[in-house]
Amino acid sequence: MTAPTRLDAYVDGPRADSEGRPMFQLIAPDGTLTNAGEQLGVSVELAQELYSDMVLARRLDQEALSLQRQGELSLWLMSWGQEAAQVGSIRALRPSDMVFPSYREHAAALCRGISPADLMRQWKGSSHSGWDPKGPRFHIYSLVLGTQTLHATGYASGAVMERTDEVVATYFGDGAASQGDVNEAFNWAAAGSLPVLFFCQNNQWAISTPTTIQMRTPLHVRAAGFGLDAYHVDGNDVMAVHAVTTLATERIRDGGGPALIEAQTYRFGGHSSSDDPKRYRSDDEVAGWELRDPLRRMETFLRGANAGDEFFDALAQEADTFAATVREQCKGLAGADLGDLFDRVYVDAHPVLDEERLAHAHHLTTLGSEN
Amino acid sequence: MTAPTRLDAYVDGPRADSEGRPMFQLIAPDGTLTNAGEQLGVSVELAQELYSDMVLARRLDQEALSLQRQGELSLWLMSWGQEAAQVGSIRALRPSDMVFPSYREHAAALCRGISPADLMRQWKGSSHSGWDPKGPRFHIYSLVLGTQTLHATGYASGAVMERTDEVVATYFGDGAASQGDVNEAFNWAAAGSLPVLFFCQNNQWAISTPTTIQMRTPLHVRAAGFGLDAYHVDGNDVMAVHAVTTLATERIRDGGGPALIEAQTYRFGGHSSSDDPKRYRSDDEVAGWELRDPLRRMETFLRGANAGDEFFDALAQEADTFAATVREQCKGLAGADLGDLFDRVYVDAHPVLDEERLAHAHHLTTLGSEN
Amino acid sequence: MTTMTVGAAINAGLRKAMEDDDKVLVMGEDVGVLGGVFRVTDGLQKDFAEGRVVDTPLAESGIVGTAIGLALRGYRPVCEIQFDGFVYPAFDQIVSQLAKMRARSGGRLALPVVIRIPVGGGIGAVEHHSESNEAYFAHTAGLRVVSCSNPDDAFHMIQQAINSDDPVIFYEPKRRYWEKGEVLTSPTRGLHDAAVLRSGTDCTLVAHGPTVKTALAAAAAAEEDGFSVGVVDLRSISPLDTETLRNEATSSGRVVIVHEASTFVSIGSEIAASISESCFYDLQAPVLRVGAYNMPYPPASVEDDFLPDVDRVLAAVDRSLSY
Amino acid sequence: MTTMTVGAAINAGLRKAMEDDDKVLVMGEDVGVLGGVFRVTDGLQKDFAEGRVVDTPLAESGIVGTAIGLALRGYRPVCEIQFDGFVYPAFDQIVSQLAKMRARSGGRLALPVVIRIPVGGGIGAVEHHSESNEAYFAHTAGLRVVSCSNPDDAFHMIQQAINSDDPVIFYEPKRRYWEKGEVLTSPTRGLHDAAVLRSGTDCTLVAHGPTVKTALAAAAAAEEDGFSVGVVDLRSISPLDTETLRNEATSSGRVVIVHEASTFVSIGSEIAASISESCFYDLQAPVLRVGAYNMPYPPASVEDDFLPDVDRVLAAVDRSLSY
Ligand SMILES: Cc1ncc(C[n+]2csc(CCOP(=O)(O)OP(=O)(O)O)c2C)c(N)n1
Ligand SMILES: Cc1ncc(C[n+]2csc(CCOP(=O)(O)OP(=O)(O)O)c2C)c(N)n1
Ligand SMILES: [Mg+2]
Ligand SMILES: [Mg+2]
Repeated sequence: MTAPTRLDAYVDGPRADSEGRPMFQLIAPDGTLTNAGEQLGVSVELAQELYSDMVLARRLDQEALSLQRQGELSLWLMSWGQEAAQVGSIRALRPSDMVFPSYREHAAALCRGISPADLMRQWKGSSHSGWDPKGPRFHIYSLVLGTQTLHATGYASGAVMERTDEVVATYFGDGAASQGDVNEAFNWAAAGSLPVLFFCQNNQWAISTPTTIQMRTPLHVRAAGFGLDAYHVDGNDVMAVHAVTTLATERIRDGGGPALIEAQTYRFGGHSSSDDPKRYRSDDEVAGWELRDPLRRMETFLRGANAGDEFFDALAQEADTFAATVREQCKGLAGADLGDLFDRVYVDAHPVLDEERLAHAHHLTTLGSEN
Repeated sequence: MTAPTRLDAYVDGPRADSEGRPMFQLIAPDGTLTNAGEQLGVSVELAQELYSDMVLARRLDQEALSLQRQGELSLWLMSWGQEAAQVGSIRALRPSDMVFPSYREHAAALCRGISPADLMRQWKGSSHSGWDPKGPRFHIYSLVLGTQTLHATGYASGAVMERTDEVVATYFGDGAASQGDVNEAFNWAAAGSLPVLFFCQNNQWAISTPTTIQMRTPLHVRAAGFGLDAYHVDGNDVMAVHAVTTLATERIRDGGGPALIEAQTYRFGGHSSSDDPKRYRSDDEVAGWELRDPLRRMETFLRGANAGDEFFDALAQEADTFAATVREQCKGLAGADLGDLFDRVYVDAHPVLDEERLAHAHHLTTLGSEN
Repeated sequence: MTTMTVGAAINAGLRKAMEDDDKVLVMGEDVGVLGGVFRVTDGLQKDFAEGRVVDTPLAESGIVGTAIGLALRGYRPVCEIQFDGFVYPAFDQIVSQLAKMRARSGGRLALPVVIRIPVGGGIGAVEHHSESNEAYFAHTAGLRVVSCSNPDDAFHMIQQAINSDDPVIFYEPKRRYWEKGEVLTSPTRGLHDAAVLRSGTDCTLVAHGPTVKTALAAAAAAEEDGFSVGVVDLRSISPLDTETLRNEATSSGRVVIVHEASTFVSIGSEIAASISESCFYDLQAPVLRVGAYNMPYPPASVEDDFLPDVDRVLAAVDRSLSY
Repeated sequence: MTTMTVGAAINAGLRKAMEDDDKVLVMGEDVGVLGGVFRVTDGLQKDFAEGRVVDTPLAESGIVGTAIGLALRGYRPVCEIQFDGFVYPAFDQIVSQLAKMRARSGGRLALPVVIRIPVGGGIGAVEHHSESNEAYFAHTAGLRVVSCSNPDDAFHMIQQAINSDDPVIFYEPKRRYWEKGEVLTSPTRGLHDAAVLRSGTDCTLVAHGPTVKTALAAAAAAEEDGFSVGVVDLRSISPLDTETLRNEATSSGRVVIVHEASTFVSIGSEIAASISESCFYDLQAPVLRVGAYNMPYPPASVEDDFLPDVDRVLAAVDRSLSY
């Protein structure tokens, strides 16, 4: 990669007017290098790694969606279309940097080593969350919009007390940005100069609500107003996202205070497997964004950069194996056992739950004996 | 007054950097015209009116505070020091513009014709609010910080539906600006391009918490980020506040969308009559701000502008009469009657309260007969 | 009289209220083009002016806070909260502002705001989408809280709620949205009247919203075993129709309350406390409660075990009869 | 053993907890230099590192939300909410995040966060400064809710709450902050044990926090009239010490609950429901509740009439005895 000082020239710029900054791009939708890409250079090796991550993530979505259609999952929220935003950012963080995701960050989660089974169990109704955050340093999903941004902010204030050079990253959507909590977090992190990276995947929609209803100015403009170091990036250009995240986190580690990255991307599918996006958006709009597909552009770029068939073939095979794993892991997911849950509400003993645990067990016995 | 186009040149300007705009001033702390004041001119007649409003407001504070010390009021929150911010802004609104105050806007309330009695009854414990908002178009005080900004925003969306050219103004403090509600209101009003004027009296303190703990950038910078038309004014210069508010409201009426005015001012007294500000701020700081007292500067200006002794003598007399009225009205305030309150919780009949009304009445009778 | 689902009945009721009074507005997340995630507001934005059916920013405190501002201006906003678990960001605006404004203003101001909340479990949803939080609002003085269980009530109660000059929290039984029933042209009852769906001489079940159907099924099963079990549909949670409750409790002498919420400090606690007091000499058994175990709503794979079902209700009836 | 006020005892307890464990942090509005509006955290910022006693921005959701983040990192934050009526902006973070995190994470995560709330009326305050909102949190599974009434409990319970690995809502009886009492070196009871302050054979009063003193006064007055009235200080609201309650109810046969909150769907409802069930054959009279009328807390000039006082408690005891 190029020296950050060089990147600055492209990434920084005016952001106060209501239009905001142009979004930073290294690779154009047609897979060619942009002017910035030409100047700064793009590592093909990195590009291959990130592309592989994206291919696997998309494969997870495809499999999970069809598992949902087969009744193996109750619901699935696709990261389809947002792979570059997630992969580019998470791969630019250190593995030791803690992450507070929202609920659509499967691509990022996979990069942190979270298994498909762990990602799917929540959507099968087996549990409310899939993994222990301590290992992957990836918190459980937060479904109440925006709440996780405050958790990240608090977590980051601990990092300051302990004088580490951690960055704490949090993901959220364009819709969530309207919540009081998210704005409290911007302000809190800015006022305290805390090492938080706010990463907004602006996928243009919050279920059926377009960003025009959510906000008047681009989010990175709002963020700058709070005093966050704010960036605007093509969220479908994985190399650009990686570069910008690298720059932003370096500055945070240098004590520059919190930053926000607004990544322009698109949710190719419905809000979830239950949503029918045709009710609220046009085929034309979707078609326009398909031209900006993050995977297609990288494939073209890599083929242009002479990543040979070997690479693509190996990857295709890896993806097929992965797909089989996904299916297998999904089918292997067991349901929960209500009896176990009484112990997982409190750490210390609790008489009400102790009594109810017994009552429940007794009820099961009675039922059993009646049948 | 001068043409707004002239004022623009002084009031508008960069506001994106973390320092924000310099604050607009017409009259310097020493009572002389600033450069802008010289260029734009200042109406002495208006100055006299606004000065009179301020003198009466300060007198209310003095009387109320001593009434509190005498035990006639339980509590008093002083607008002392913030008279210019309040008077300058409210007088620039039309009487038909609805206002949603916080809890310290006594100077503004007086300008809307609210009586001292109505202002004091809440702080005597006689009622939770003092007046019917419909007459003065001044909502009851909101003590839960920032909540009123959303009420104003909703009220303003009604104005849009009805195609009126109203402005809806809302007052709040620097501390309240950290609340989720206030930021939701900024965003909601901006996204909907609603005719809201957000007026922040940045009096440097939220009880013992200085603005440095609340925020990283000046509030008008943050507001601009949301897409609000944002202004920065010397809140102790009543003429400047009036001019800026006039400009901001004209733009709102012209369909420019919501605006925010950040008025730099100072709370001369404690947070309330129960607070001891010496615990958290230095005498030096207070002394520095005393040099910027909004009343003193206007008196000097007016004396310089040849407002004769007659004007000051008449005003002094008016203030004395007013002070007597304040004392009298305060002493005349009756306590509430619990029995009456059962009818004021719901509009329609409510069996639980009906039963409790009877139980309460019965209890009183029993008590009476026992004694 | 026509037949429709609970969801369609609320839609029809909203439509009727909007036609009758042009101050009635509908607002919330995705209520416009999409017609809400449950399609309860389907078609309303198309048929009324856009300003009357508003897709809001994603901010519940904002929804309720701005609705208050609109109500202060004379409108009658009907806010949709997308799922029960997402009402909490609006809690301050509901509890400190909406509920208290009339008292705070000394009776001068009224806030005719309705907050619609799809409530409860049973649809296989993920966390935060299956909660039963009636108790919070019932405990809050200044609010009215109602809960419909069938299409006829859905249609009429939403209109009565909108006509109320007081704020109303309007609960819609999520898992019953698709159930059909007859809707009469005129309402049979006031908004705050409980309905005795069947009288029972041995025991009375008290339910509301989604558990009414469960209670009816349990009563039918008990009948097969030779017991006469009555069912009261509360319809109104705050205020409670204590007279009807007292009458039924007195005549059967045994009461079992069935709701989806956890039982600790709940509507069930209130009904038990109130009946135990008012029918002290008439009760043959203590008032029993069947509700959620006191834990957060569990993952969907166990919700059938978790929700009060016919078996748990019958077990409680047995227990009551054993006194 | 030393004598101190309730406020000073909490201060001493916080200090002790901070000395014992450097993961304990204090945070909230004005808790630093000012020492809190009630001076409960007075001197702590001076004596500990500034990072451990944090003046936060003015945002309650932020206070609880960031405390959760700190707890996930191993800290034990103690948050102060300035007044009872200002906890609602944090409601979502408390109810959806703080209370549920352990269950949501399948028992993997723990959030040892304490939320201190000065509660109740009686100090002549303006609106939103005199509320009793225990019921909301008691109804919320995943939280523990406690309420201290005297200096000894204040000192020990705050430490026990901080030591708890579960989130605790810690209520402080505002109008009793200045009352003095003895503080023992070691705690006499667990955090969730009720205290039988006096035994009674005719009737038992159940109170917590600020109304304990009222109950004791009423019991003393009743004694002068020849009645033996007991007093139980709940101390813990969630979970309730049902065993102690059952024992006292059984032995006196009559129970009157006294709290400042409105009675509808309240702690009083829960206790009445629970005792009515568990002591069905032992009660001589229905369990009665003395609490707030179901209206928002009124203006201070009438609070003496509004708060449950000795007269209203005695009237209820009379009523109970008349059965
Ligand atoms: C507080 C809250 N309100 C409402 C919802 C329901 N809801 C779930 S996702 C969603 C849209 C979110 O949009 P955005 O933040 O842009 O994220 P995206 O789904 O596009 O990734 C809504 C309204 C919720 N989960 N939480
Ligand atoms: C939601 C909420 N939290 C806390 C408080 C307690 N409180 C009352 S005034 C105040 C400080 C407000 O500061 P600011 O907004 O700057 O207004 P000022 O008092 O300086 O006019 C605080 C913390 C409150 N009223 N509401
Ligand atoms: Mg989105
Ligand atoms: Mg202030």
